[in-house]
Amino acid sequence: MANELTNPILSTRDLKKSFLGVTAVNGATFDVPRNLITALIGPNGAGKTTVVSLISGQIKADSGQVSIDGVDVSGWPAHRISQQGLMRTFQLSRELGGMTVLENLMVSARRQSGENLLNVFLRPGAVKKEEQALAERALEILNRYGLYHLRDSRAQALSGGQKKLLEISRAVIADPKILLLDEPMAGVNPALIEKIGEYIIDLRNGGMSILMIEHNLGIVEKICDNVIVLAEGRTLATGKMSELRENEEVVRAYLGEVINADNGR
Amino acid sequence: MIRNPKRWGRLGRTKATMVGAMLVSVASVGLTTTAASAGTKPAPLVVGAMFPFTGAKAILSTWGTHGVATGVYAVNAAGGVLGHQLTYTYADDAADPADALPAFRQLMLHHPTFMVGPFSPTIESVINQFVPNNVVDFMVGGLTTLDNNTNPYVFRTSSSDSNEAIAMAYYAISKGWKTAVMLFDNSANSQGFVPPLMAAYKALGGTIQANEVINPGASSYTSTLTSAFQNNPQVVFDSMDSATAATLFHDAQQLGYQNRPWIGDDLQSSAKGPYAAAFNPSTVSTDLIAALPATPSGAGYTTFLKEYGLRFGKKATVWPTAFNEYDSIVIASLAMTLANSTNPKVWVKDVTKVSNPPGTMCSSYPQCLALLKKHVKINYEGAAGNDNFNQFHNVFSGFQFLGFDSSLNTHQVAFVTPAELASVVAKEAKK
Amino acid sequence: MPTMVADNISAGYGKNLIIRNISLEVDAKKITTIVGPNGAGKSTFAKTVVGLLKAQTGSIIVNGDDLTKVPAFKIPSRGLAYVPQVQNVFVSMTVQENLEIGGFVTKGSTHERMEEILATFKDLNKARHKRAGFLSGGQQNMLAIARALMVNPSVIVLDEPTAGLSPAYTNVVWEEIARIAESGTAVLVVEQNVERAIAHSDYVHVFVAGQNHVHGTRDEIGKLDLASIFLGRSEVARS
Amino acid sequence: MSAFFLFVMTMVFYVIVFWIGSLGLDLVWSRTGIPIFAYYLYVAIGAYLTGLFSLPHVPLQNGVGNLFGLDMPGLLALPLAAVATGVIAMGIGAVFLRRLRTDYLAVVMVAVALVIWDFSQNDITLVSGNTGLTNIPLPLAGVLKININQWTYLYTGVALVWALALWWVMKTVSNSPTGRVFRAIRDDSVVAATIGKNVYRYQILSMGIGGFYAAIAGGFLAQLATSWNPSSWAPFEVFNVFTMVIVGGVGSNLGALVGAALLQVLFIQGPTYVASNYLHSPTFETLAAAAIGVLMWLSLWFRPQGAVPEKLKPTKWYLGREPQLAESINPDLTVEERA
Amino acid sequence: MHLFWIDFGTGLATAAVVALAATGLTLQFGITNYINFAYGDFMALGALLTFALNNQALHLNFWVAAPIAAILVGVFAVIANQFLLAPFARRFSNPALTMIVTFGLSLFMANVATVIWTGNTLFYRMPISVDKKVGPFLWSPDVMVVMVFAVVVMILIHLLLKMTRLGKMMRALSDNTSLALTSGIDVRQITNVTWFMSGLLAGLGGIALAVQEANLTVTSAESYLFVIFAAVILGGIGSVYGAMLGALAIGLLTETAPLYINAGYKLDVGFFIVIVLLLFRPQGLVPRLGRS
Repeated sequence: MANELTNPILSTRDLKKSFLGVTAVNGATFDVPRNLITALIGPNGAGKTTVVSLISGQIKADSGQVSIDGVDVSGWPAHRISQQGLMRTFQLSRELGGMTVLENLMVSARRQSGENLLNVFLRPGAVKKEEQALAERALEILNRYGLYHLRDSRAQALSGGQKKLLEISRAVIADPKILLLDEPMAGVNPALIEKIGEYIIDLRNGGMSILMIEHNLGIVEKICDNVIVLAEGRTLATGKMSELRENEEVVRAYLGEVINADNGR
Repeated sequence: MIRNPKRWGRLGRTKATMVGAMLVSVASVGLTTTAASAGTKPAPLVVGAMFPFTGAKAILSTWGTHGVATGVYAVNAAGGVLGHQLTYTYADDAADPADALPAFRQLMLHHPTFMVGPFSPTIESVINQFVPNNVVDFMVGGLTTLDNNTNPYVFRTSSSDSNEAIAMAYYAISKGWKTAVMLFDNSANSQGFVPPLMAAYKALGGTIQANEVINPGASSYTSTLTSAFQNNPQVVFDSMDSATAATLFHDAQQLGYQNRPWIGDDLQSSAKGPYAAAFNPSTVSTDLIAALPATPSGAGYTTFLKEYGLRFGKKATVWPTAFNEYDSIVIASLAMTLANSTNPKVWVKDVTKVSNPPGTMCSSYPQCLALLKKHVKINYEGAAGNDNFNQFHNVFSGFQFLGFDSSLNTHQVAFVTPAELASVVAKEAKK
Repeated sequence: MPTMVADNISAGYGKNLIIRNISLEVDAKKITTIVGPNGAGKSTFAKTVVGLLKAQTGSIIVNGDDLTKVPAFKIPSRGLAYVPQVQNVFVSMTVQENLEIGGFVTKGSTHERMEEILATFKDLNKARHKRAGFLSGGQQNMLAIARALMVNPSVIVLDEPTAGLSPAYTNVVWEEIARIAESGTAVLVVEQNVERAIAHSDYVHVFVAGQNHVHGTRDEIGKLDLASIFLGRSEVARS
Repeated sequence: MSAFFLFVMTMVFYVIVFWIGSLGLDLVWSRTGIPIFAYYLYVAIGAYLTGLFSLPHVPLQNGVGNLFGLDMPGLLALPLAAVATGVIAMGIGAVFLRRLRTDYLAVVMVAVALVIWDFSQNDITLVSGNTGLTNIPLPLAGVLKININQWTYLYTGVALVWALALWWVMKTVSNSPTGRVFRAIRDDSVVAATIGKNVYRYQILSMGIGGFYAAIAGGFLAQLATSWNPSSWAPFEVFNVFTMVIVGGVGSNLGALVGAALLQVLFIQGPTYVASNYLHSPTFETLAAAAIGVLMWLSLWFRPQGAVPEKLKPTKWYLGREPQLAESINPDLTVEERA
Repeated sequence: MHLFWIDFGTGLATAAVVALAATGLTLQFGITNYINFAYGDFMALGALLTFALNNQALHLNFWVAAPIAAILVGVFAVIANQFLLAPFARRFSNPALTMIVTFGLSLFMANVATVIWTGNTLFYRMPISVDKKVGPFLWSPDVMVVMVFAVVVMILIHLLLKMTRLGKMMRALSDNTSLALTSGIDVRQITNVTWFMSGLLAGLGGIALAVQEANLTVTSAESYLFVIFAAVILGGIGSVYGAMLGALAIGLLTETAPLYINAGYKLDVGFFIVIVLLLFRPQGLVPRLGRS
């Protein structure tokens, strides 16, 4: 553990963000270790989703640093952060509704020469070959996540659980160094929760680092190697779930006790 | 010389309906049917009429169609052309160059012998069509770029704006008004006045204090007016569409600037029209003046009025330029008669022969026809005046200046002859 | 008879059900609280009760009056008032105007009722001509509650009235809630702050994963190991 | 008969031109999701530049002249003008796409078009104000010594070649990974950014291509009419092109053709002809113009995908063969679907 | 200075017209999230219906015809919303699509109006008013009536919004729709009332414009659509008082601009403000609490 923490895949330092005078994130500082599943937990309004959006660049932080694999990406636009090796999913699934499931995956892949129009017209053969290979890879992933039979459906026609899986597989095809999952199990049935848990463990075993927001602490205990507790927009504690459960501060936070009285809304 | 009112609005696709045009068209159906049912006569000759029936300039189609209908009526009443009756068909150019070409091709489906219209500047987009499609065109409109027209099939039956501008300058100077401001809207036609008017007025010793370009469709023009009038000019030259004029005249009246002559163009000339209505009622009889090409007062004009009355009823409004379209039809009919051919390639060469001197003057279709039958060389002097085409197929007419009485009816206050215009041109050349 | 009976409510967005088969009752003069971990469906339940979400099964009855199919805007006049968790005041309007709007569902003059309410909520009285957007978070929550009270409801549903408030102000709010209950209104509170909720409530429901996991009186629930339920050891036996 | 063919050819020409125009709008609006209400501005810029480039250079005299005059063959002026317009469109995109959300962007686009339309009417130095451009040469006519009728046949052919080429290009672009990125941006620009696509850059690229297509359409219109001035266009005419795209099929290259043909023939040229020749009343034409609005509402309500809907690309399209994996259905998902 | 003050006076008159229209537009925008491109045609409809009642059908006195026409536009706006715009807005979340629908409405209205009223310049049957010097300003009695009327309408709107139950409901709805719903406000009904007010004010604005221009055409109000947007955006979209202030600023700016720039570009001053403001300060100069 210590070894992993000296060389984290993702770290944030003193991230701050407020909206119209309301502080959402207030100095979040944490490290996400490599090749592990880290959970980001905390009571409602702790700023978890905001932190994820700050890390992935959807929202600009007021202050603070984020680095991915040692590279300082603070203030970078979302697409550059993504290109740096970070992929994320959304709490409410955001599928690319007008495209097929297969295309949802294919568009997400990295370093496609066909994304430059010059190559499309000057090297059509190479692009075509690349597309075929990419399609094969996408199909493989779809098969792994049980979406294979839906490959040619419009993504907007999928059910809630299928969209969750689509988001995960869309992230996976980009082969990220770090995967941010925002409540990957929210609103899905228990059987699928189990399954998604297995998929996440598989990804970890395959060498991916994962940071996931999760409310279901049972699941967190089961699959996460490491837990970061966020409350009132700042890091409260880190450790294993079993340890944290004994942590008085965490318990109090979870039962609703306010840690910092000065942080009125 | 025809203003093309250009509103700021959605010109391209807003289609304006002309009730007047509709009536004419419906009447024409009746006429065509009558001609056709005569049966034994040769196939009627088609006159193609191309005007903006829709769009912001739709008013021009009312003018044009009334003239065409009168001309066709007059020729048919005198037995037609070489035994053929005339009939006519319309196409809508919407005053939009992009719409003009399909409109032209629509007309061609009816194989017209000759065409009347379109008004300038729409003609620019079809001017190259006439020769290859073998159709002679008579158009109306003062656009100065046509002053040196070399297209053999294109004739302009109204005098150029450059002449009108010179006449305006000449008239003002002759009245002793030596300082002037110019208020012309930003349309192509209005702006066509500006260079010749400036040149002529300066050549005659006048001073232009301000030249304001009016952007049509604003809710007020007080700022433009106050800056234009700071040096208290003796005379105002103006041209703009009626809606803009209504607003601008209203503002000028409020600012007290309508206590001096405002010399406008033919648009401004219509009796009881929007221009006169918007002018200061206490000075309208002294200070509102409009230039009008030619002399619609001779025998030709009397004939035209008679035919117009027969066609549309005695009380019908006589629309501006209608006499030009009427003249066009008479001239074409005479040319065909002289050439004894309805083939445009043949009779186009006879257009100038029937309209230009030397020759025996005649001022109505039957009268000229009778002379032609006697193989007399004729010189048609139509409703618009002499109708003599120069080498560029332009007519060079005099201009009358109209004033208004307190009930907003018009009367002639002056006439500038072609000779007087020529003297100005000579003076400009000297400078 | 309980003032409000919610029977076998299921609801959610589209095909996704978020709460399933929830039944609960709220009595006059009593504070009933719903607690539960994140995502348990507490707010969804509150929204369903007040008609913002359509119940796919079940019924909501207030004072014997079936409100299940009544459009949301007619609910307050039937005696059921609702205070949302966020965006619960009209920020561009003054305190007084916010209260007036609360009273619009009744026909007659609301002036007296407003003075009555302002007399109890002293903080608001001082700021009555201030725009609500310039109030502190706690004051906004108070204003939202006061607005809901304008109709003199039989039941008031409060969605996390103390979220984000300082402990001092939390106490003030709870005192206010207690007073509302005393005055005869049935109060249903959705709450994160379990300890305080238990301390102040008469009856507590614990929602877990969209279902009414366990419920009981303050004392009964107080005895349970809620921490285990909340922190994921959901295998804890039901009482 | 030849008059009839010429008339038909003219219609065909317009259909082809608006097909090209619709293809460009389809890319920017239907495939990239940018509410490009300034699209007709690009049509106009293309027309102006084509005209200006192919007319001779006239030095300024009393503030009038043609500073852009290159006396260039029309066949060359057209693509050059289109490239220039594409660059201008990218510039406009670069300024406005950076900061604005959809609805404000739409308003700003109209405002920009209005300002430039006003400029085209008032400015005499660069674009000859309301007189506009006249005598724009007929490309090839001088070289081949053909008259304007023969030229119409010939140039309809040229336009068709252009249209087919541009159709192929659009097809290639929209089928390419780049086109896929455009569609991803249309569906959800936030997601597109999180999967590493530079949304801003692709939007500008889309604007540039759209500007190019618009300008080709505009250039053809100007060359056909041999003139171009402010009454040839108005910013709000963009609505017609939007209707072509919506009625024809959002995101469909052939739909653009169907929409262009439908509107040109049945709602614009057809009613004009019927009105002048049979009904003798322009009221019918005017009502047809109003009917374009109604057509768009009905189409959007009852068939939002349009006459020829956007085709989804099945796996086979990508692989060039049927996929070989066995159909495996995730049992957990069937549970999910039952729930 | 003389020139400046005369232009300033005209600016005030223009501001009166713009204020009437801008208030209506901003009321409507406050409760929907899309912009109504047919608003200029609503204005024209008011002016044209007045013309119809004044010159064509009943030959009513102008001052009687105008309010009736404005009320009819209000009714039309409610119908347009209920049967066309609201269904589309509910069905398509993309505001640009709804804007295209309003584009279509504009096209539809302008062309149908052209069929009925032709594209000609029309005049009201009212006596020609003679100029009056008021301090440094020059105003005709008609324009002064329009200005006084606009001020009265602004005060009435102020009173409506501040003092009446209806007005407060409208403000509440504009502030927070879902809270309004749970506070017992009949959102659909108040939405209709708001559209009615929007149409009414559009009608009045159109009539005032026709009086100021001393004539009207089917398309003349369209010129002002973006000038009105400019006022609305300047004041902060959805803010009624902002729109009033914005109208004042826009009226004065466009009318005094010709002292410094080519008069042909004076309306472009308004368009330019739209562009620059939306780019750099979309919340307007007077930011508004509530829905942004």
